[in-house]
Amino acid sequence: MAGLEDLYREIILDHHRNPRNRGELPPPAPHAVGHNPLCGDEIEVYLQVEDGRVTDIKVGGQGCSISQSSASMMSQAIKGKPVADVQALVRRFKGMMSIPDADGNEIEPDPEVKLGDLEALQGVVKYPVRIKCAILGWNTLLEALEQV
Amino acid sequence: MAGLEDLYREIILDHHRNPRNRGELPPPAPHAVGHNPLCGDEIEVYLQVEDGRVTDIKVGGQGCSISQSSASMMSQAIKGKPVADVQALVRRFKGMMSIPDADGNEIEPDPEVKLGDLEALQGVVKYPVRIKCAILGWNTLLEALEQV
Amino acid sequence: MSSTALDTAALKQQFPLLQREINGTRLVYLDSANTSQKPAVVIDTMTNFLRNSYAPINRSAYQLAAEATDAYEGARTKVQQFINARRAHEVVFTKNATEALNLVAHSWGRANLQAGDVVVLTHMEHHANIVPWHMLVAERGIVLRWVPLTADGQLDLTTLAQLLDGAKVFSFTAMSNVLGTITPVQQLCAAAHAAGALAIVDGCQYVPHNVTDVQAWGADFMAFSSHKMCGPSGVGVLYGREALLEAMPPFLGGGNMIADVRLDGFTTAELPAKFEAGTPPITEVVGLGAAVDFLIGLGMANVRQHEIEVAGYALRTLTSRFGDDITLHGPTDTSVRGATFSLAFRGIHPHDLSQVLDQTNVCVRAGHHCAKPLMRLMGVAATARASFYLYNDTDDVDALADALDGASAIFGF
Amino acid sequence: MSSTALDTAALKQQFPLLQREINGTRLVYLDSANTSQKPAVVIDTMTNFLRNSYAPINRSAYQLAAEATDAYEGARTKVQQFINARRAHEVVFTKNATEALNLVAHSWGRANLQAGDVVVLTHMEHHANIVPWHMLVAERGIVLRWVPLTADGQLDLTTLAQLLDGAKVFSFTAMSNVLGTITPVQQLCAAAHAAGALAIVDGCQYVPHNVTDVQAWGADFMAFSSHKMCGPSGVGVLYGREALLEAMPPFLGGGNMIADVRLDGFTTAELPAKFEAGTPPITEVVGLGAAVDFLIGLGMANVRQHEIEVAGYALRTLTSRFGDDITLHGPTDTSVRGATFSLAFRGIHPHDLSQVLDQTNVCVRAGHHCAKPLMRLMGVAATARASFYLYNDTDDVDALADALDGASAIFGF
Ligand SMILES: Cc1ncc(COP(=O)(O)O)c(C=O)c1O
Ligand SMILES: Cc1ncc(COP(=O)(O)O)c(C=O)c1O
Repeated sequence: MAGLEDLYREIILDHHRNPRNRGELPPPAPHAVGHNPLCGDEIEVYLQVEDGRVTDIKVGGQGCSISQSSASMMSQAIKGKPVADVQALVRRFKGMMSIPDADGNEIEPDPEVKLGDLEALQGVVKYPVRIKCAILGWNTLLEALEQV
Repeated sequence: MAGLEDLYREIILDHHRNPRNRGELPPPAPHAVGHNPLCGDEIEVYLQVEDGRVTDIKVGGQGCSISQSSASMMSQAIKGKPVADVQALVRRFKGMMSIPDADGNEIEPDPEVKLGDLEALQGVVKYPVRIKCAILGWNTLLEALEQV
Repeated sequence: MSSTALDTAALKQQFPLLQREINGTRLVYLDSANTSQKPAVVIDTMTNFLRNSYAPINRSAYQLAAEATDAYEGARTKVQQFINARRAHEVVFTKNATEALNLVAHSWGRANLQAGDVVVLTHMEHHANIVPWHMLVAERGIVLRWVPLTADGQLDLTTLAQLLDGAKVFSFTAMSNVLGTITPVQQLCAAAHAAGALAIVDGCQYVPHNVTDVQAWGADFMAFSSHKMCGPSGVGVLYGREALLEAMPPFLGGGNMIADVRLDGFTTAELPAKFEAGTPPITEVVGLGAAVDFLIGLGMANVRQHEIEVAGYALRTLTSRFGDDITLHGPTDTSVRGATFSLAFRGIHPHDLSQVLDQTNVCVRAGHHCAKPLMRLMGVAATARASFYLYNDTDDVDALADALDGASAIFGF
Repeated sequence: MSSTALDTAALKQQFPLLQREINGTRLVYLDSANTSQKPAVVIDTMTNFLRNSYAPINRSAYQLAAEATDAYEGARTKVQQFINARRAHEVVFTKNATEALNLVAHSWGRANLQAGDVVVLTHMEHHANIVPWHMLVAERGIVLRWVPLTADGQLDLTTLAQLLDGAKVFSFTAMSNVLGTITPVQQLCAAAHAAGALAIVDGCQYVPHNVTDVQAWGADFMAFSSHKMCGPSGVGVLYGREALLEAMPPFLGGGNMIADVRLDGFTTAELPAKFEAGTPPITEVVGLGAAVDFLIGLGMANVRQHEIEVAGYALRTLTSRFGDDITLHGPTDTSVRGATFSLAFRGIHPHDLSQVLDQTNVCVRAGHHCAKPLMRLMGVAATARASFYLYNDTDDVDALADALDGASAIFGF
């Protein structure tokens, strides 16, 4: 179907069918739940952070292909990374999704931060309603990080 | 000015300038106050009823030429009349003003009931906003009669 | 194809938006349970009013204002007749059905409900008929009871008498916006009254699709929205029995709803002004009047008959084409359902499904449809919902089915 | 004649209704303080939206709905910029200014005001900024204090500090709809804050006529209506500081304002959805956006300058033509007044006056203008009010004066 290939790239559908890092971590692992009230999507993020580094992440919840694959790709991308790099990646990803920063300004892409597979999600920007799906996991991640 | 002669007939302006039966009656005379919240008009009616007959009526309050002259003409028309005739006149007058009865039906003019000078107020019907002015005194009269 | 009851080919022509093509494909609008499209006669009425007759209502003596007042109050009389209310002032204009239901819960509720008082709702209510009562639970300590559903998505009335026992209010929808279920309104009102409870009907999904008679129902209050019945956004209706409205305290305070205001207090105006504080949606009420005329012109019995035919065709077509790959929630008997279908299709998430159908301009809604408690009971977070209205026909059902086929292709079936 | 600031001859052409002739005479619309006429660009925007783009907002994934959402949210951003709010979600769409003020009194008020708490109002408030507080007097036992007026109809601020002492709220109009008085909003907000009170501004009569900057004012809340500023009926605006809106409980309950609903309770959505329950006035908000664009195109400083000129001309003309036979209420200094005039003329009752002026199509309002406490203080039951807007010019002032002459003839002077 014309036009939709940009949204439903093969790698996205793959993460949707076979989500990575699925599961939970036992308390007291930092843990957050995110909702998208519009479509009922729900994502749970569990973290293990040691010496300023995300040593493990598990993702739970349910939702559409975009929210689930975005969270799955996110989990792959951040596992093992220092928290500072994770923060930078979140910022970079939100920038790609055209989300402004806290002051309402556009986020300039930082060339140092590589998106890798996540670039596949770029097509989402053309579908504003789906942007919320794509960033749901990322906002949930930020919430979980606040508990560290 | 074209069109307005129907509304502002000379007899109406006369009653407006020289209102009849103006004043009050001391308690315990039946007494009611009517308001038109739209224009701030206010009419007070005081009655004296003896042996089923309105032996005296006084009118107070302030407002536009239509509300004041209608109340003034009303006071002339009912003074001395049996209460039953007064009720019939109210009904006849409301019918002329296109006010439906309590069941929402049109009031048929009763040929037995004569309007006399009050016919001058017929022009009001063409100005729906003013109908409320014209019947303010009459509704206040009904309220006062309920206290008899 | 048109049904026997309505000439949809001709009807579609009357809805400018349905003529719109996106990327050369015609629009198949299947989201009328959310909000309906507007016929040209409604749009034109509003445009003409704005160009030639717009003026304040109620408060000014000049002719332009008197005409506008007549147009506004004329619409009230049309609505009164449309729902067969006894008196025009039993029709109160609000901003939407949500405000209407809040008005009842707030004004009647706060004046009449105490801690421990029971309000009965059903499991298929829209948030608009839940949250205002939740607010009273939090504030007043009232108690909610819920009428459960049968397996095919109807109200399970076997325990109704117990649920209503001692209740003060029974508030329920006349038709579910998720399942399409039509409830036995008259019977439910009678049951409420037998228990000494008030009967409040959420008519949002019923009034646009069927003959409405609040007196035959015996409803005490009934709420619905203009925008779902071919009328403009920005206006809703609360019907209330005169005696109830008279006895209730006002809701919003301000201009128009007062008889007098002093430095130390105020007195309220007569009905319906008492509940219409501030400048109302003047143009929108006039537009609603035109929508009512339009619907009366079609005949609401015909609209209902048409939707029965379309619903039947949809049930047959989707089931025969997709078998077990499709789940259509709600009753299968068209005599107790409207033409609104929540569906699940081959495990494709509703949000994805809606997006993919949109590629062929088939517009369906995905989400919880403002009925999260029902969603939880159904065990889903969301559904896709196709809702048909008077301008939809069997061709639109076929377009939906074709689009579903296309969705399978993308998600790899 | 046009003023130096606006080309009214050209402007009038843009308002279809002002082209209307009744009995061959042009319409002289002098009731814009009540509700304003709409320029073609607003009407056309709404018509086009209804014909080509009408769809539900926020809840559906298809393109038509996404476009409608953009149009709706785009209007919010326009309003934000128009009043210089810091964030778009500080702009909440209501049905009118009355609902906006009720929302504050109800949600903020019930959460923050106890028996004995003081709310300060002024003697020139509209019922919309009185009755909601009266309701809290009755329910909560709060106490009202009133800022009095000077002889020329300005706020008498000599005792303001005492009045505000210990107060929780100061709620006041930025411009009187009866007297035309413009109040020193920034100074009043500062005085409120110095006393530890919240500053609530009724901007209904100010925002349509002047440059508005809620941040420069320091306002905590500000309410106004679309229909008085060239926009459609059915939509109003509540501006609120983010922190206040965040902390407040919701007002109306239902769809869109929730994050979650369960059988046993609910949680609210983020701003601004939290305060926009149910289907909003979609088309009307889009129309308001067009009105804002229209006003920005003219420049609000120009609108204000124009109205100063018209007001000055009206004061000079009416005084010189009628001397002591006319009373113009309110300030005579155009730097502290808008172009709204309540007047008394040769003892003719305002209702009669309005009716007679209407014979020459001069539309003025007669009544208490929803400010009965002020009327009582002025010692009148009603006034006639002529209010001029951006499309009125000095010719309209002359038409009013001529019509007043005609009225004298009928009532025999
Ligand atoms: C000063 C003032 N405040 C509040 C209002 C109420 O506005 P609305 O009727 O649009 O709610 C008005 C207008 O009627 C007004 O002039
Ligand atoms: C059953 C039902 N009740 C209430 C509502 C609320 O209507 P509105 O959003 O127009 O206030 C809706 C529609 O959204 C509905 O479908």
